[in-house]
Amino acid sequence: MENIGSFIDMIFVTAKAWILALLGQFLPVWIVVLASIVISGVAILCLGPVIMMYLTLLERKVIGRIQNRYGPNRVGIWGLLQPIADGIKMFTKEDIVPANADKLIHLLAPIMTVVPALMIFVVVPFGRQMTAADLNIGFLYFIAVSSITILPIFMASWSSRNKYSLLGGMRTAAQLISYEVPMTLAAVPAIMMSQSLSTNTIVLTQAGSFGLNWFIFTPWGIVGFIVFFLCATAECNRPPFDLPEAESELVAGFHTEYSGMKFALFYMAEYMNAFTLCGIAATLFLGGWQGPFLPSWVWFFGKTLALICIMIWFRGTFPRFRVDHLMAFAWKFLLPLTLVNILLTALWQFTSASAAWLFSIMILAAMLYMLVKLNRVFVPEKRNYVLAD
Amino acid sequence: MELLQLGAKFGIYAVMAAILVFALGVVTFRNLFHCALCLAAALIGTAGIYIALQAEFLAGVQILLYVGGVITLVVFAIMLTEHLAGKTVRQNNAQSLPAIVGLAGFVTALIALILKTPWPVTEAALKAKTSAMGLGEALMGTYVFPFEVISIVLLAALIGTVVIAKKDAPEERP
Amino acid sequence: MPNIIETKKLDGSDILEINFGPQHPSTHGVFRMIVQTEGEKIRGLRPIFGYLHRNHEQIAENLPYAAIMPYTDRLDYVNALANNFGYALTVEKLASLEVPERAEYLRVIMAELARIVNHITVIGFMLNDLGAFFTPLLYAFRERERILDLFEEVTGSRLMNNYFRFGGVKRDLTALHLATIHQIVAKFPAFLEEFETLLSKNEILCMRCQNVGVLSPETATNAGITGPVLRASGVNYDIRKVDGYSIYHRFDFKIPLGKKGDVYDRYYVRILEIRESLKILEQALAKIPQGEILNKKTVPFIKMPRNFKPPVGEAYGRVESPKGELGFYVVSDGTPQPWRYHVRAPSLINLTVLEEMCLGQKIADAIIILGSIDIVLGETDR
Amino acid sequence: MIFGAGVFKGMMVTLKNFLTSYYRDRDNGGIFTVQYPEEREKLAENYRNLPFLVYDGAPDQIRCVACGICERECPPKCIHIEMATDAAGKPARKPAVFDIDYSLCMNCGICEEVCPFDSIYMDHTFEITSQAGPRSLIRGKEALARSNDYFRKIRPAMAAAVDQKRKTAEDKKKAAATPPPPQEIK
Repeated sequence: MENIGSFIDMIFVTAKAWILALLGQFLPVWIVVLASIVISGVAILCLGPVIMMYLTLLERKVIGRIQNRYGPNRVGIWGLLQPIADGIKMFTKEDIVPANADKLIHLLAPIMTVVPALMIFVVVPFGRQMTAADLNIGFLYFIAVSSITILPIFMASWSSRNKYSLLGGMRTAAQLISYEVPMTLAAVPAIMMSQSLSTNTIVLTQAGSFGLNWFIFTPWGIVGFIVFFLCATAECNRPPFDLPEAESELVAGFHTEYSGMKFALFYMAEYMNAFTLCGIAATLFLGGWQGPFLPSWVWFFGKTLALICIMIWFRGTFPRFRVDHLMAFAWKFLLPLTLVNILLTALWQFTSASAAWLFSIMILAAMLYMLVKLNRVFVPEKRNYVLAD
Repeated sequence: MELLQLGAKFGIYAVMAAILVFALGVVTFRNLFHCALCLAAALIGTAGIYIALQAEFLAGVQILLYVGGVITLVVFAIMLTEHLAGKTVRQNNAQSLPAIVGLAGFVTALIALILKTPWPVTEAALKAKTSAMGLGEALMGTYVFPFEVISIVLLAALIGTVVIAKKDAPEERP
Repeated sequence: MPNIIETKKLDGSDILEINFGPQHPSTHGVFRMIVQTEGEKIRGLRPIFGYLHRNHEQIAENLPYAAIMPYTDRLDYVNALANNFGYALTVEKLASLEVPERAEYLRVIMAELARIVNHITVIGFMLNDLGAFFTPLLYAFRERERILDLFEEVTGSRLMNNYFRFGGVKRDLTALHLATIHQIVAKFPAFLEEFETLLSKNEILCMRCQNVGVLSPETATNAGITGPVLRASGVNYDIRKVDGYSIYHRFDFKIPLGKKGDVYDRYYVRILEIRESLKILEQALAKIPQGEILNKKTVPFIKMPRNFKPPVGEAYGRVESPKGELGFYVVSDGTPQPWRYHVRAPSLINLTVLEEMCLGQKIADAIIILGSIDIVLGETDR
Repeated sequence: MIFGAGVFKGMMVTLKNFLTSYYRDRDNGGIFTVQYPEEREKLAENYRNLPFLVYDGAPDQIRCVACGICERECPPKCIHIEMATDAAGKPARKPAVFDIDYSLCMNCGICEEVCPFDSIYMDHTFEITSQAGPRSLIRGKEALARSNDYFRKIRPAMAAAVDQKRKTAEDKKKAAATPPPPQEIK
C-alpha cells in the first residue's frame, strides 16, 4: 500500500528518470543533460495550453451553472471538445491588423505575453521533486518575470493605435504596478517563516504532521493569503479587477484590435497566469503539494483548481471596480495591511502560540477597524427611502 | 560536456551582441516607444549576463526593478503624453560634442574602477557574496548605514512626489 | 505613421476625444457618445442619436388608427404594453370612448406586469454595465421569462403584444391566467430578496453607484425629466397619482422617492417600484370583476378599422410608462387616419441631462449613468 | 454591519444557485434554459407568428375569396392579392396570386382580425430561415395553404369556435336556400 502510494506520488519523476537512464546507456552525458531540460520544457509547453483550454471550459461551465444554464455541452460529452473547436475557430479566423498599427510590435505583443506566462511555470512546484528548476531565488524569479507581463500589454495597447486600447493599456500599467507591491509584501511572511526564496523549500517548511502545517492556519497566514489572492486576481486581470479589458467600458481594452490566433494568445497568457498565480498562492500559504494520503501532485492541482474556482466565482458575482477605487484599495487598504502583517509575522517568531494568536487577532482587528474607518469610500452609505403618496 | 560549455559560451556572446544591438537601437530609433522597448530588451539581456555570472539574485532584481519598474514608468510617461507617442524625434542635437567628451571621461573612470576592484573569483567566494543570504547579511550588517540612509532618501523623494502631485489637484468628490 | 490619437488643449490640460458607439457593447443599441476625457475624467460629453430613426410618426399618419397599435409596440420594445396603453388612452380621449370595468382591470394588470418586466430588465442591464458578468441579468431574465410566457399566452406575442384596443383589450384573461399571475406575484418577493442580497448591499456596487451621476431635483424638473429618474432625485411626480388615469386611483400604492438622485437611488427606486407594482397587482387580482372586455361601440371597428373616424379635434394622452411620462398627441381631421401624431418619448427627454450628470465623473461612470437612465433606442430615435 | 458582509452574502447567493442548478427543477432555481432543437417549449395557443391560408378539403380550395381587405389593412403592406378570373373574364372570387412577404410581415395579427371569411390565420411556425436570400421569404398561395386540420391542431380552441361559427352560418344559409316546411307557414 505504502509502495503503491509513493509510486503514484513519484510517477512523473520516475518516468523522467527512466527515460534519462535509457538515453544515458547509449548517448553522451551532455545530450542527457540537454534531454532533461527538454523533457521538463516540453512538459511545461504542453501543460500550459492544455491548462488554458480546459480552464476556459471550466470557467464557462461554472459560470453557466451559477447563472442557471448549462454552459457549453454540444461538442463532445459535457462539451469536453469545446476548447478544441474554439481553437480551430481561432486558427481559421482572419488576422486583422489595423491600417495604422505598428505592424511589428502589434505582432510581437501577443507572443511576448505568452513567454513570461510560460516562464513562471518553471518555478512552480507541481509535486514532490516536480519543480522544473528549483531556483534558490524561486520567488524573486516569479516576481521578476511576472513584472515583465506589463510590457507586452503596453506594446499591444500602443501599437494598435486605438483609443480604447490606449486607455486599457494605461489602466493595466497603473493596476499591475500597484498590485505588485501588496502582492510581494503579502508573500513576505511566508518567506520569512521558511527563510528561503526557493518555492520548494517554502513548501517543505509547511510539512508538519500529515503535511498539514500550512501557513494559512496562522493569523498572518490567513491575512497574507487573502491579500495575496486578491492581488493575484488583480494581476491576471480577472474580475472584479478586470479594468484593463472592461468589456462594458473599453470594449476589450488592450486587445481590442486583435483577432484570431493573436487574440487567443492573450487569452492563453491570461489563463496561464491565473493558473500559475493560483499555484504560487497555494505554494506560499496552502502548503503547495503537502497534504495527507493523496499523491503530492493531486494535492497541488486540487488546491490550485480550488483557487481558480474561487476566481471564477468572483467573476460570476461581482461588478467591476472603478479605477480610482482600485488604486485606493491597493494603496490605502491592502498595503498597510500587509505591512502590519509582516510586523506580526516577526512577532510570531518570538512568542508562544496561544498568546500569539490572541495578540495577532487583536492587532489585525484594530488595523482592519482603522483602515475601514480611514477609507470611508469603501463603506456603503445607509439609505432610507421615502414612500410618498 | 565540452560541447555544452561551448554552447553556453556561444550563448553568452550572443546575448552580449544582442545587448549591443538593442543599445544601438535605443540611441538610433526615432520613435520614442521603440527606443523604450529596445532599452527593455537590453536590460533583460543584462540580466541574462548576470545569470551567466551566477548572480541570480542580481538578475532577478535587475528585471524586477529596471524592466518591471523603470521601463514601465518610462513607457507610461510616453503614453501619458499622447502627442509624443506617434511622433518621431531626432536623436542627436547640437550638444553632441560635449556629450562625447563627457561620455569618454565617464567610461574611462568606469574602466579604471573595474580594473581596481578586487573581484572575488573563486566559486565559494562568489556564492557567499551573491546569494540572497550573503546579500542580506551584507545589507543588514556591513552596509546597514548606507542602506538606511538610502531608504530615508527614497522616503523623502516619495513624500516630495506626493506633495508636488497633490498641489494643484482640485477637491474631488469621493 | 499618422497620428490618430490627437489631443486638444482645454484649460491647459490634454483632452482626449473618445467615441462611444454607435457600435459599443454598452450603449444599449445604436447610440453614440462623444466623450472628451482628461485621463479618465470626463470633461465633455455629446450624445448623438437618430441612428435608429424609422419615421414612426410619419408612418402612423398614413395608417388607420387601429393599425398604429402594432407600431407603438416597437417604440419601447421592452414594455410594449405601456405604449399600447398610452396610445389607446389618447384615442379614447379623442373619440370619447368608455372602457368597460373588466377591461380597465386587465389593462392595469398587464401594464403593471410590463412595468415589472421593464424594471428588472433595466436593473439587470445596468449591473451588466457595471461589470457583473451577466449573473444578475440572467437572474432577472429568468423571472422575466415567466411573465413573458404569460404575455405570449394572452396577447399572442412575448414582446410585440398589440394587446390594447380602443375601448378595451383584445383578449380576456381566463381564470387559469389569473391564477398564473397570482403565482408570479406570490413568488416575486422571494426573487427580489435574492436579487437584493446578491448586489444591493455589495460594497463594490455601492462604491460604484453612490454619489455618482447626481441629478439635482431642480435640474431634473427644469429639464422635464420624468419617471424613476425624476423620482430618484426626490421629486414626487407619478402620473398614475397625478392624473389617476384608468383606475389607478382605486389602488393603494406608494411612490418610492430617492434621496440624492445618484445611480444607486435610481437602481433602488426601481426595485421599490417593483414592490409597489406587486401591491397593485395583488389588489387588482382580488377585485377584478366579470364583464365585457371591449366597448360595444368599437366592436364593429375591429373588423373594419377604416370606418373608425374620430371626430375632428385633438387629444394628448399620457401614461406613466416605466421610463417616464409617455405621451401621445393625436390630431384628427375626421378621416380614418390621424392628421398629426406625435410621441413624447421619455427615453429621449431623459437623455438630455446625460452630459450634466457625467461631467467630472470617470469614463466608467458614464456607462452606468447611461444605463441608469434606462433608454430604449427604439423610443429615443423613433 | 461588518465590512465585506455584502460581498460575502452575494457570493453565497451565487453559490446557492450553482448548487441548486444540479438538483432542482427549472421553476425552483434549477437550470432554466431549454436545449432548443431537441427540447421545445410548448407554444401557447394564442401565439401568433406568420399568416397562413386555411383550406377545407383539397389544398387548392382555400377559403380566401380575394376580397383584399387584409391587403388594404396590413400595416406594413406585405400582402399582395390578384383576383382570378374565370373563363368568361369575370372575377372568380378566388385569388390568382396571394403573396405574403414574410420578411416584411410584423406578426401583428391584423389580417387575422379583419378577415370576414375566416381564411387567414397566424401560424405557429417560426423556423423559416433559409439561405436562399430574402426573395425566398415571399410565399405564394400554395406555400401558404394549410389544412383546417392543421389549424385545429395548432389552435384548437380558436379553430373550434371558427368551425362552430361557420357551421351555424352554413345552416342559416341552407335554411334560407331550402324553402321552409309548409306547416310553419301560418
